[in-house]
Amino acid sequence: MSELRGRLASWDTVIIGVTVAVLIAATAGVENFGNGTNFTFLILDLLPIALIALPMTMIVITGEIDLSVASTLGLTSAIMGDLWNRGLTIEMIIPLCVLIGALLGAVNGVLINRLGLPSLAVTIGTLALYRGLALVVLGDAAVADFPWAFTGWVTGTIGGGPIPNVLIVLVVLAVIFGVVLHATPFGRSLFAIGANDQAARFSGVDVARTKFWLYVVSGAIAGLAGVLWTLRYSSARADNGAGLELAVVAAVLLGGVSIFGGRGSLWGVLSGVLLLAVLQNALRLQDVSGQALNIVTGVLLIASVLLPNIITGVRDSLHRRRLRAVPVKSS
Amino acid sequence: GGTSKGDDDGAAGPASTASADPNAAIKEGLKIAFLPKQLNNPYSDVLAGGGEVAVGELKGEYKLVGPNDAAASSQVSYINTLIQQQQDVIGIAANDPNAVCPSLQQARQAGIKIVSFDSDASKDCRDVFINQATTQGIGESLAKMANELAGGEGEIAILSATPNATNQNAWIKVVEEELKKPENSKLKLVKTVYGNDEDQKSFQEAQGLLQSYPNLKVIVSPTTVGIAAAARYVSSSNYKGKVAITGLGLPNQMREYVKDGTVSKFALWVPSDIGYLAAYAGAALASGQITGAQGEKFTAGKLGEYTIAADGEIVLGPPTEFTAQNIDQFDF
Amino acid sequence: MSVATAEIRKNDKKPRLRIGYVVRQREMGIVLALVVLVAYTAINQPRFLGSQSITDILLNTAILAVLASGMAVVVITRHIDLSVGSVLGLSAFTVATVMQDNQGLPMVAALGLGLAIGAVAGVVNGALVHFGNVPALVVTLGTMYAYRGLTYSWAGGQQVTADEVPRHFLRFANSALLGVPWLVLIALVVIAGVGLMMRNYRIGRELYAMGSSPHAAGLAGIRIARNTLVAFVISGALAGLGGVLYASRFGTVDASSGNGYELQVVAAVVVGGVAVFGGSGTIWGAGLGALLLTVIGSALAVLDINQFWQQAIVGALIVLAIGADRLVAVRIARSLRKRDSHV
Amino acid sequence: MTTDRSASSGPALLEVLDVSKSFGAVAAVQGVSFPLFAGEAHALVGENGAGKSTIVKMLAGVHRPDTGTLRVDGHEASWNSPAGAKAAGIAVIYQEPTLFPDLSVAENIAMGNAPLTRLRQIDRKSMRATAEALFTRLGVRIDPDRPARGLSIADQQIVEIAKALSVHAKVLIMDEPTAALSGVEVERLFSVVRSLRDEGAAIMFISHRFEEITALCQRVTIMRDGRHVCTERIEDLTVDDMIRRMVGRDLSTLFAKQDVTPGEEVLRVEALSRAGVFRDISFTVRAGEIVALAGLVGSGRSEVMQAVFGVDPYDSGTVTFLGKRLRPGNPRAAMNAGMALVPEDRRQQGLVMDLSIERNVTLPRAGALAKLGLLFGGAERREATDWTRKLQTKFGRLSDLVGTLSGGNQQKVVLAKWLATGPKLLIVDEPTRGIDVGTKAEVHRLMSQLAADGMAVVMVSSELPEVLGMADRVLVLREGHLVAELSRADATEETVMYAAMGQQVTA
Ligand SMILES: Nc1ncnc2c1ncn2[C@@H]1O[C@H](COP(=O)(O)OP(=O)(O)OP(=O)(O)O)[C@@H](O)[C@H]1O
Ligand SMILES: Nc1ncnc2c1ncn2[C@@H]1O[C@H](COP(=O)(O)OP(=O)(O)OP(=O)(O)O)[C@@H](O)[C@H]1O
Ligand SMILES: [Mg+2]
Ligand SMILES: [Mg+2]
Repeated sequence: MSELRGRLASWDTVIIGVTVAVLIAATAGVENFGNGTNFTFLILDLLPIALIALPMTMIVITGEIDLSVASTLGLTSAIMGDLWNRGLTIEMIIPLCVLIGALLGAVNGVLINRLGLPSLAVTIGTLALYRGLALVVLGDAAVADFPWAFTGWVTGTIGGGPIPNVLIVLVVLAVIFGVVLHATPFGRSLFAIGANDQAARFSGVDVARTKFWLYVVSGAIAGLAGVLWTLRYSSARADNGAGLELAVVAAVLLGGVSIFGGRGSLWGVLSGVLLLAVLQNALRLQDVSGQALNIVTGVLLIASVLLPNIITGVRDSLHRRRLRAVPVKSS
Repeated sequence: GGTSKGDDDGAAGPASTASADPNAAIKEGLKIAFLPKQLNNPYSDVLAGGGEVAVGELKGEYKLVGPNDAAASSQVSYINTLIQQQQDVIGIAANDPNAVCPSLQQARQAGIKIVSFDSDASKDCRDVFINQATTQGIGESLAKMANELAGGEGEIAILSATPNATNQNAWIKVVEEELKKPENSKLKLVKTVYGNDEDQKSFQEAQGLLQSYPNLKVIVSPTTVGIAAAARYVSSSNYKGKVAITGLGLPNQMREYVKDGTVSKFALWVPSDIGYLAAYAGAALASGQITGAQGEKFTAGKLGEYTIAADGEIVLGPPTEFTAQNIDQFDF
Repeated sequence: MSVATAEIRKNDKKPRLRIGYVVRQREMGIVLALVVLVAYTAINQPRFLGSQSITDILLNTAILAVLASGMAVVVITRHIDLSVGSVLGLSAFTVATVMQDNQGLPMVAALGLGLAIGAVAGVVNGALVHFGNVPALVVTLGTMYAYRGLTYSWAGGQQVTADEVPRHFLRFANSALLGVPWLVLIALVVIAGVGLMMRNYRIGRELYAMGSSPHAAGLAGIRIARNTLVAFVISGALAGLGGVLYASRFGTVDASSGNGYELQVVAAVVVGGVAVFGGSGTIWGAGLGALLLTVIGSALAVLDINQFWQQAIVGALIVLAIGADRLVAVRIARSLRKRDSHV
Repeated sequence: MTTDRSASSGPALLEVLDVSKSFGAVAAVQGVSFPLFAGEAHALVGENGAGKSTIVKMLAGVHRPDTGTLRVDGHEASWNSPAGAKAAGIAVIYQEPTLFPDLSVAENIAMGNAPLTRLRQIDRKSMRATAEALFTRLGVRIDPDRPARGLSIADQQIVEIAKALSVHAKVLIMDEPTAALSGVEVERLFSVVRSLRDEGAAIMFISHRFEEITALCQRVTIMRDGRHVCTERIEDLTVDDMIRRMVGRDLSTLFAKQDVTPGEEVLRVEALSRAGVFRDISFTVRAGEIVALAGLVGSGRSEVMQAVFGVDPYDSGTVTFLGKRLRPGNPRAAMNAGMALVPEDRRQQGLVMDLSIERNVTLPRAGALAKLGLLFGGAERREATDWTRKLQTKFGRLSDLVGTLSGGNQQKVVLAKWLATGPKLLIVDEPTRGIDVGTKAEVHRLMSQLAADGMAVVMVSSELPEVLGMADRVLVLREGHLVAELSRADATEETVMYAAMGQQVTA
């Protein structure tokens, strides 16, 4: 019973509930929201954010951050275009791009975990660096002539129905990340690192190595997202995905992951991603400008941390008052 | 094995098979939506304004949507929304000819007519393209103005919009061709820079040009944002009077610089007419009057009759040149 | 314990190495980098040192430097303010609109309005951080969206263009006092003022203390609530001021003005030697960081280096700056541990 | 209350009246009262965890007493923040240094009451002069312009002292200010404190060194397990009296150490050194043996054992465990080989407070519990239930956050966590710090039992009775050097203490 109450009080449960409620409301109240094609668009729109949010969840749970993801996406997209222009086969380019993403992540990992630099500062630096390199690679050109077999697959759906092919990729990866985070020794160690990295070290967790690999994975997924982005828009450009990093961080925080680490769940984050995408989609269908959504996002983000704080604050002060109320022994 | 560049995998795009009925009546209540490159751009505003007037005349439903940034991918979500809303016509100025293509294809499969204007999408994903002037015409006009302002010889530079802007790139190509002609042989194009159609970036790019090329005589900016920013910089710097600015600009934005002598000549078509023509072309498509094939004709309200040229192109007409003498006659 | 058995401490004999100077060398490093860069560029392109060129660079630095000064204050306090770009946009658009509607309004009113808008935004940030107990990164990421959304939903697709605002408002950015443009003067005054406050006034030192050790700051009886608010108000107000300068300088303003500016400001601060974990760095360092970033941009343009390299170089520089900072800190710590140990 | 108010002292300057303070389930201070008189130095003594620092923090306004009052000059004091206490004329030196690492030493000293120039700017010159004058008074040379970062613990402590002296307080409270200082500095400090005392300030002094207490103080309050034992004039008590009242129980009955014949050698440490921390440490441990590591606070015991386990690096020397050399700096390897370390700082090193009891118990074992790399709900739960039951841990449910448990039960969770790994060598650092008497006995019984079953145990402890009661052998560390190895028979309070302090036994 008290366990149930504990779960109910935690923010990620709340956000899942809110998401479901908004989904129901939008399906019922917004014309064209519930139809299959719109579902396809919804998934295609949230795909890159959802993908990158998977490793980002882990990184934030360990108390770090990676702001370079969108630039990694842009750089892999640019490299993809360049390699394609050079005549490599797409079957080679795709794994190569994921690998390059991993490499870019490894650079972050070394800077942060070997040299012990703060991740916020490092990844702001590599955010600029990778985006710059993307411009160096592809300049102002755009590469667009990717084969239809691939671009069509990315934008296509399973059997022409409402379920986009890429949802398979997302579901498979989400399940893998979910299991790793919530049901493996590695996942356990991530929470321990985030909540108290010293204690984790004393328990035999190799903190630096663990975090290093998280950045590698984050880079690889950003690379994959870069490939999918490029294929979806049939356009490899240096500015692909610019600004996406903050949307991802916002979704992760909205999903109930503590920015100080140690707390959060992948399901919460995925519903955070979904919530933002649904709101955006539904509001656009209602001809509400995308700008109003900026306000909604911002307010939701702050509320997601503020509300639990207020609740615990009120509870504590009530508790203290009760203690005071006990008559004090006089000497 | 594997798929590499140049392999033709038979790109699938639905080909239009419908035939036109030139006598079909224009339907009333058509839902016509405009999707410019980005919303907060005065040029886009004026342009869509013309569309609104036309949609009013056609007794249709007008809608204006669009992103706040001119990134390649940000128009896609809006196209998808318009498909959901079952619009009849989408008028679009594409930020990237290819990025919007798959979505436009989907729109066409859903029976929506696509009219691209101002900046074309790939040929096979729209029905017609409203070209403000022929690419050749604009390019020649830009080169001519540059030549006049430079006095026949010297260094010139180009300040463009985004590096991927279809129309700007096409014009620049024509300018480059023009410069090879004997009458322009003493002109030297030293650099092309991109202000991304952002005021601040264009401003700073203009600065950079003047610093790097002290002997620069003319900056040609084939974009309204760029020319205004460059003119503003020059008018406030000590380059004023030494460097001429020309290109494509909005009279209202440029009036001040024409009057203070920074700019003596620039050109533009009447942007509201593009929107106006786009709306009529869309309505004609949606009503079955035309299909976008070469040679088809339709009437666009006050603008009169137009004929579709090759590749579904519809040319608005020649650009107007603005000078201190005539600028006060225009208000847009 | 008998006094006789105790050893004489080693540090009684050796003269102290003056660590303070090492810290100051961080800024000297930037100055050096600046000098090298300017010298190299000037040799290749003498016009780089022309008066118009210098004026342009200073003008371009001014707004960034004003925002960086405010950001430095917040970062020194171990917080961050990601909302500055949005505050700049809000202020720029509001001020431009007001000036458009009231052509006669003097410049001072515009400046005051911008400062006030920014200060209010800063109060909201600071209050959420302190009283809401929400990390600054979350708060200001949230208000970054919210303030931007506010501007958008109010401005819509409107744009205020240069020809719609009063002449004196536009002229302000370019006119000069004794040859120094007003914009640059304002930036210098801001850097000097905020720098003085942080260096020589109690509140400034308390902000350093809070950033250096929040726990110890609580024990020392520092007024955390007031100081946190002050830090965010300074950052907000300066972003607001930046908005006015932006509107005046560029004339054309829309709802997206200053979009993405926050990362550039953070970069300037970090390059300027302000540690992201608070407690160290100076305002004039942040100003130098802003100048260095701008000069790099201009120099790369003038040197005719492919403009696409510019951003990559800036990124590499940021990483380098953080790395160098860390290296110095580690080396100092190690040498001190060895020197002071009794074993 | 056994307060002895001698006529000479007059009314109390500061009075602690029946104050209590609990942290969750831990009653740190319960109904303690004592007075501080002007012109007197008052010692507060008690074992680790007796509640001394908690009293200090209440006086300083960091904690608010749950019940009870503080009185200054006969009026009820009403501060609830450090700033309030400061304004009331109370200066505090905390047990852990509270410096601002990035600010200069002079600024650290002046923070909060820096001298100002006419323009209300900070007067750096006079600030530096003040710092220099204080350092001269304390007989040390620290550059007032250098940042506090990188100061040695001793220098940090001196800066703390200077900070407290700079405010000319009515009441000066010092929580173990001498723990890191050498003799010269202690002498200087005492002469300064004596002159303050003679000028009419009230001094409260906390130390574990009795010779310091007898040298400086006129009055002493003894605490045990959060309770007030007595307040007496210092000359009315011998050191032995103080210790007996502090410990308050009969050593022989409390610890049920069984006799064991040591088996094979399990651990061999040879010539282990780490610059600035410890040097040339060699010892061995055999199966079934409990080896105690004794020494003063800061003598390097914890660092040695952390280096052995691999969480800290070392510069030279070897660690051989079960006949194999252990790689340095790799706790995982040590763990897998069968070593376990229960660290001294439960809150920082031992437990992840924001995780559940279950997750904490199984954290080092998660890999072993996983099947096919996956952790199914049952395995961790069974393991945690098993071990918490064995250690009779009291808690609501396994999914409760470990931070909600009482200190003693937290300690049991740490023990459970490491015993679950089935170690051949158990290193316990301050195994009973901050836990109650009953639990203490239980822990000791458990350790004795484990040793009897053949486990080797290394116990770092600052509690002499514990050392004497439990250990088969006692190693004594002083300033990073191993200075004595005493058999159970040779180890007495005197021999251990004198070895730890670096003086010969003169009988
Ligand atoms: N912030 C806190 N939260 C929870 N428990 C605490 C806290 N501070 C102290 N305690 C507990 O209160 C008890 C008394 O601690 P205190 O620090 O007062 O002891 P002490 O007498 O100063 O010991 P030592 O000689 O080791 O310094 C201990 O059991 C400790 O674990
Ligand atoms: N991070 C550090 N940097 C520098 N010196 C340190 C550091 N940590 C500990 N020391 C020093 O190392 C020495 C040994 O400290 P350690 O904590 O091992 O002592 P201990 O004997 O275990 O005492 P305790 O009773 O506190 O456990 C002390 O002089 C301490 O000041
Ligand atoms: Mg204590
Ligand atoms: Mg220890």
